[in-house]
Amino acid sequence: MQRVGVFVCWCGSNIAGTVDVQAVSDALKNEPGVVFSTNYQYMCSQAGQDIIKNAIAEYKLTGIVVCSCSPRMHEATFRKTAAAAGLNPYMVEIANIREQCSWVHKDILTGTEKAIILGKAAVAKVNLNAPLTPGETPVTKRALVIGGGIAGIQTALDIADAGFPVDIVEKNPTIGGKMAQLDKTFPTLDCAACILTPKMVDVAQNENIRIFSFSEVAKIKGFVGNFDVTIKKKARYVKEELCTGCGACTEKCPMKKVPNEFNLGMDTRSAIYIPFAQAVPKVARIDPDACNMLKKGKCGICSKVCAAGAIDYTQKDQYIEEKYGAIVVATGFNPISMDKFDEFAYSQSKDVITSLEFERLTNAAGPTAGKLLRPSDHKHPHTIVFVQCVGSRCDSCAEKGKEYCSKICCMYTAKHAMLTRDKYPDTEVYVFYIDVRTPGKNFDEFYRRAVEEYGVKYIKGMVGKVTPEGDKLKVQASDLLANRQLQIDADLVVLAAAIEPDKSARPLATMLTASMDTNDFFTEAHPKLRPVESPTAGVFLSGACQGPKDIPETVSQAGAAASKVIGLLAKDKLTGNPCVAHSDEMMCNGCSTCERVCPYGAITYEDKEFRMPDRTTKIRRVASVNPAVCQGCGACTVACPSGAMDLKGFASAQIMAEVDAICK
Amino acid sequence: MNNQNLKEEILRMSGVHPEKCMRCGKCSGTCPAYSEMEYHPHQFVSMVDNGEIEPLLNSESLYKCLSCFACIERCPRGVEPAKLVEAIRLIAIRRQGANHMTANDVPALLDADIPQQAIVSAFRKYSK
Amino acid sequence: MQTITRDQLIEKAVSLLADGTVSCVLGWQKGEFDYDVTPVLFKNADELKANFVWNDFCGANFSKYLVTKAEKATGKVLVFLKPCDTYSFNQLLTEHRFNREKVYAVGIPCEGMVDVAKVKAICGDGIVSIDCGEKLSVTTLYGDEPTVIDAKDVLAERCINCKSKKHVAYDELLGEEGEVIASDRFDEVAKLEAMTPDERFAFWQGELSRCIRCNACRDACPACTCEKCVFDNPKSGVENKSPANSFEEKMFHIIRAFHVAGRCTDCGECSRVCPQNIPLHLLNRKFIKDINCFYGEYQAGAEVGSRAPLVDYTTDDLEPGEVFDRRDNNA
Amino acid sequence: MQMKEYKPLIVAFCCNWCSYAGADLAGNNRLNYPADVKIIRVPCSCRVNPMFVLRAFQRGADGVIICGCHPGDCHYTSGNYYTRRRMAALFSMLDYLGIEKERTRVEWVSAAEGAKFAATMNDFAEKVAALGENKRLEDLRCKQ
Amino acid sequence: MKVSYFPGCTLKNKAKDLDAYAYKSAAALGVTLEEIENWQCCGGVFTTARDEVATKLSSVRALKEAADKDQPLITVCSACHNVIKQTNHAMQTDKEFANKVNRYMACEKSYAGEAQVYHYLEMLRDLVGFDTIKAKVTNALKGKKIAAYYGCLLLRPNRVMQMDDPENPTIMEDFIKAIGATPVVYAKRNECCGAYIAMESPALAEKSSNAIVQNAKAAGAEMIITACPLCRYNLIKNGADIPVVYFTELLAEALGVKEDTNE
Repeated sequence: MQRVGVFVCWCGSNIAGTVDVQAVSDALKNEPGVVFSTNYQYMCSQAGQDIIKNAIAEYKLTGIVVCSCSPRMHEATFRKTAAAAGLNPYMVEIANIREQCSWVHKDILTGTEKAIILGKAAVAKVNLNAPLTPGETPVTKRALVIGGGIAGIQTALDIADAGFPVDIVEKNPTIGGKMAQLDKTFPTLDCAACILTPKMVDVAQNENIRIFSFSEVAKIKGFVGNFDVTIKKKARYVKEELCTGCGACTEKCPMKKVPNEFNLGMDTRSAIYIPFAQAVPKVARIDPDACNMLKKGKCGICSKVCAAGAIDYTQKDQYIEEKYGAIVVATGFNPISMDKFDEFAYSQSKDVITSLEFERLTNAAGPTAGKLLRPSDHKHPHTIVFVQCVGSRCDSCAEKGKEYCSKICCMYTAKHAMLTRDKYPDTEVYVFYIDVRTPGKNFDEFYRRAVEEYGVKYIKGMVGKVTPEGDKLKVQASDLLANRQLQIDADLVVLAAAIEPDKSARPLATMLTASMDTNDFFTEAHPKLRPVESPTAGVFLSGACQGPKDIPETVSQAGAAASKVIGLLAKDKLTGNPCVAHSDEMMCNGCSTCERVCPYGAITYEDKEFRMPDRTTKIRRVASVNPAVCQGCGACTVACPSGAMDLKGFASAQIMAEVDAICK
Repeated sequence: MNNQNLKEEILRMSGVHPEKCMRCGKCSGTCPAYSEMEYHPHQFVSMVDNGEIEPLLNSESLYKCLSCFACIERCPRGVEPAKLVEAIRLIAIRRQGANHMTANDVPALLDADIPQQAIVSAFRKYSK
Repeated sequence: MQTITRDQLIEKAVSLLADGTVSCVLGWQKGEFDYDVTPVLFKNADELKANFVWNDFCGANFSKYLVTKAEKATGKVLVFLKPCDTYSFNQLLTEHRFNREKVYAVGIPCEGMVDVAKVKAICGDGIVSIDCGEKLSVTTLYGDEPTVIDAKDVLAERCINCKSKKHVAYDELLGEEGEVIASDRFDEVAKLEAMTPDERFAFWQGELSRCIRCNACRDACPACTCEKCVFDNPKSGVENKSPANSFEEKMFHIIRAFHVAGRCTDCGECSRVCPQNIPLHLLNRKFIKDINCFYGEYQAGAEVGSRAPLVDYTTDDLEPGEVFDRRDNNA
Repeated sequence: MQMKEYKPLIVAFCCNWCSYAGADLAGNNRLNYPADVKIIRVPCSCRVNPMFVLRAFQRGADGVIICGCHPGDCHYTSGNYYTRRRMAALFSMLDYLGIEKERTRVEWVSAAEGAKFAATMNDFAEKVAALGENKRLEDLRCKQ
Repeated sequence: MKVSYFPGCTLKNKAKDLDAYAYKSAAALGVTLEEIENWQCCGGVFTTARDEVATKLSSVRALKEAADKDQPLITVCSACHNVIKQTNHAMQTDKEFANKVNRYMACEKSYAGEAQVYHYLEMLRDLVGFDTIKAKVTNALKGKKIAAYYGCLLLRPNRVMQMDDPENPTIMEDFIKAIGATPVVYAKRNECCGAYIAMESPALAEKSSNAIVQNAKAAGAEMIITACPLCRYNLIKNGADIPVVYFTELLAEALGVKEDTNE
């Protein structure tokens, strides 16, 4: 039996005004287990806390009920008080007689009556409380960053700068991501490569950073502070440690007609290739689908010309296992496929391109060496039509496209239009828009400059049909402000395709037990207050995997994610929330129902040997909860058919005792 | 019928939700009959939404829509402007003596090759 | 009346015992009366030949017995599964309740089982023997001539509304495979739903007040395999042994139905074994009907590993408050 | 014997993160609701076992309401989605047994919705009061 | 294979060819077209208004007959196909509408959209298979550059019609390949020819049709095929200077049954 002390707070007149505090402390004195009951003006004050501490000592209290304000206000205070007096802090229960009683009821009789009932419920609960101790787990002081775009790069650099080792896993042969493909960046128009490539070099040179390029995460086990990750290093048929990146092999390779993915297929590369000049690591890779040696066993030229002896046609996928304390997801985005939007004739004409293709067409390192020439005939286009919101902001019942705004298109389209007019003033540039969205520092000014200084023709309306005919693209569109339909003979049409999360994100989320929204963007732990954390402890979000973002936003989120990781890795041990689920193994059926509802993947199963009452042994599958991962929601407790699963601090028996006390 | 009732009638008949429209103008950008119309597809949507039905009821635009469904197919918001045109046209021609085309009009419009389908369709669209 | 014969089953069992595929056979044997057929574990061919029963009263669903029998057996257990039993079989596998490796399942066709209460309604009490041939031939203490009844006229409710003649799990199939059937099994539920709350309350008060808390429904239910049942567990807060009053009758049956909701395959064992003939399946079917209506068609046990609707969700599920609108609209 | 004015007894389960905070906010703003409503704090609405609901009715509650974060805002990401399904099924079953459907409710109340909390409780208490005492799910042994 | 067949009014009058070649080709492919008994005109256009019931009854009767025979319902004319398929969809999805129709028809068994509606092209693709056709072609139309003209009615609204990608369809191109010719892809193949506006505003029909023919020719087409008599009329009337023919005619030609006399 507990020895319970009851402490009724007046809160000045806040409680005492509508609750007869004396009556409450008197009434509760008679409750089972209560050995001491008193009231005081301000329980949370130093003097009030001293009353509690003294009573704990004097009456050898094992449990405390404070009838006061909301537990959200002072539960932590009174727990500390109890701890200071040598009582387990989880032996404290609060009866909320201010916010949920004195403040909402005017009549002193009803207020008092209800306060007594709430006090009784708290006493009933505390009678069933048990001391709880938060568990501790050690932290592996190494972080994993999945994705080597600007988001992953920035996160890795920031973590490494704080002195923690970081690994980057990048599925492509080089880090750099989408930003490496961009030409200029808005709104300052500095060249993307000029600001990105130094960072890529920093990554390569940082002692704390390892890059697993052309690699994927194959398996993730464990939990916050203690993740076990298997990384699949895909065969690139070139020994990374030997290759010097001299490029001799790529020049001599006879298979030169492979579409170059870095330039989105607008030119070709060789079967052995280095993605681009500033690639990190600058190591060649053989494309097994194109290489004659790998397909037919004939050729072997690259091996002959390689002075470093780096070519290895027999290389196999390698699996590497590593431990991490924190994982940052930075898997980024891709433009959506234009397949479903062929009213814009993307599949019918080479001269209908996406904005990312346009970036490559204007990039000095691109297929046209930075000259704006249209893909079909390499002629300079004189009339260019930009179409915004292609596949963005679509209603779900339209059955194609995305419901969200892709956020970056308004600005990069303004950039494209402005740069075109700047470089080629003889070009007519039309931008069809639904709304121009420019909330960002210097963004609207930038857009206005495109219109006012560079003469870009912004038209409020939408293109309805693009008809390639002869060497023209006949664009039919609406001009809503002029209330007319336009027919424009364009040379080039640029579609601002919606962006979507990378396809690798969904299987990754499953491995991480991290949640995603219906669009496959990772969900943050709280949309406002914890925007860079995933609800799964130890998993953090960086960049466009969480939602559409431009570069400055991505970089700031990357830094924020890094600081959260640093905060985690700086700890030697993690203290958990002791109010977690636990399973009574004798009652557990091993049915996996609890595992299915656990949002955190905290429940696992093991086969355990049990001694039966008849002295035989029996092997049974039983659930076990990892207290470091469990967050204490209690979903499992209700899902459990046998009632084996219970929640510490909010046990079924405790809640039912409260129900009984209230209903008595 | 007052405008509010008319609007409701139109929305009920058509099943269209004009409030979903985000004013992108793709319907009018894609409409093949645009040049013949006094009110264009996007205007049908916004005018119905605003309860301005009478001008539409009296407009020749009702008889220019080809029912080609391009606006329905291409609308990113699933608004289906052509269904509004159809509903308003039906309200117009269902009124007494308001047929847009009568049997007497037909012979003058025929040539030797015109398929039956054209006559039937036009009749469906233009008269009750 | 059953298309497959006792001899065929024995032959199969004997040969599987003989070639060592299985070490024992879970089968039916006669109980006190002909209509009282109980499950038993046969160890050898002689036992089988002597006591194995297969007739229109072999309703017992063996799936549940595997939870305890499969583990203890030295080799594999042979189990005969009627189509409806296979759903329970899968559901228990989904819940890891027995080791599939230790079971050899033989699917057998079923033409429906007889409800002895219906036989008694025709012949009266005092049944001495029932001969299950082409037709049922029933001899009672009181009549000279046996009464001949067509089994089709006295089928159990669950067999009249049979949901599937198809086996969803087996190692081997005897006889013809059937199809999933579009049955009218929810009609009774719908009828109750159409009543006023007062009528419904009166109906259930009438039915449930007959409950004697014998626990037969729980004990027969293939979904009720908990290591420790909440009703036997003093810690659960709902422990009780006898129907002290009308609340506890209701409480017991609501909690039991809720516990198996989403996992109940609608095998109908609860109603079959109820000595008070309480239509308990109407509670389970209510949950099944609701789940189908609210969250899409779901048949527990149709496939191993499927996620039961009550441990699943979509972000746009209907609100609890809309439940009644939905029903009122459907009515 | 003096007839006491009938006051319904209402048990409200509130999740710690949204609805309990919403109730606190109602208090901060001094928004009145009947004292018949007694709140039990649970970490998440998904902690509420149907057995708790039945227990409350058994012990004499006239109405039970469960409040949680709005769908999509659950502190534990998905807890309230399970609540929504479980309680939909349970309430439908209770109704099927002839228990008045107005006695049970699930309401989503965020931490910012103090006014909604008070309004919900007022409305619920009024509806339950109109039904009178819970006779259909009562355990006479639990009444004095 | 036996299928139900809805020819429609035009196919029995101005577009007899479309019908006759459909029969011949089907026979050559082992498909028996069983004409719906006492079929009535579909009305030419589907009225999207949900309160229009009477105008859709003829389609429902045809659908119901096919469903009762448990046969797929095949249409050839694009307009009939659109009307019947949309009506069927309405019967499946719009309960209120379906109720009205069923009450109006007062049949023993109510109809809820059970029939499967296939356009003749879909039949070729999904039931017969283009590979089968390829194998049966005796007179491949080698080297012919043919533009498929879909028009609006086969493809839209896609949610209902579900024939092909509404913006980048391939079914007719695949058909053209199957009969040995070369398809020409052009953007205006799914734009409207003007349809019945030919009666109200011939100038608009002329403009639309011209643009389509121009676009096809610019892409190198030597011939245009269509499934719709009205499309064909509009294209020819408005001065198409390349042949515009029904796809069934080409099919019959490729299968070597065009000149069969069966009258």
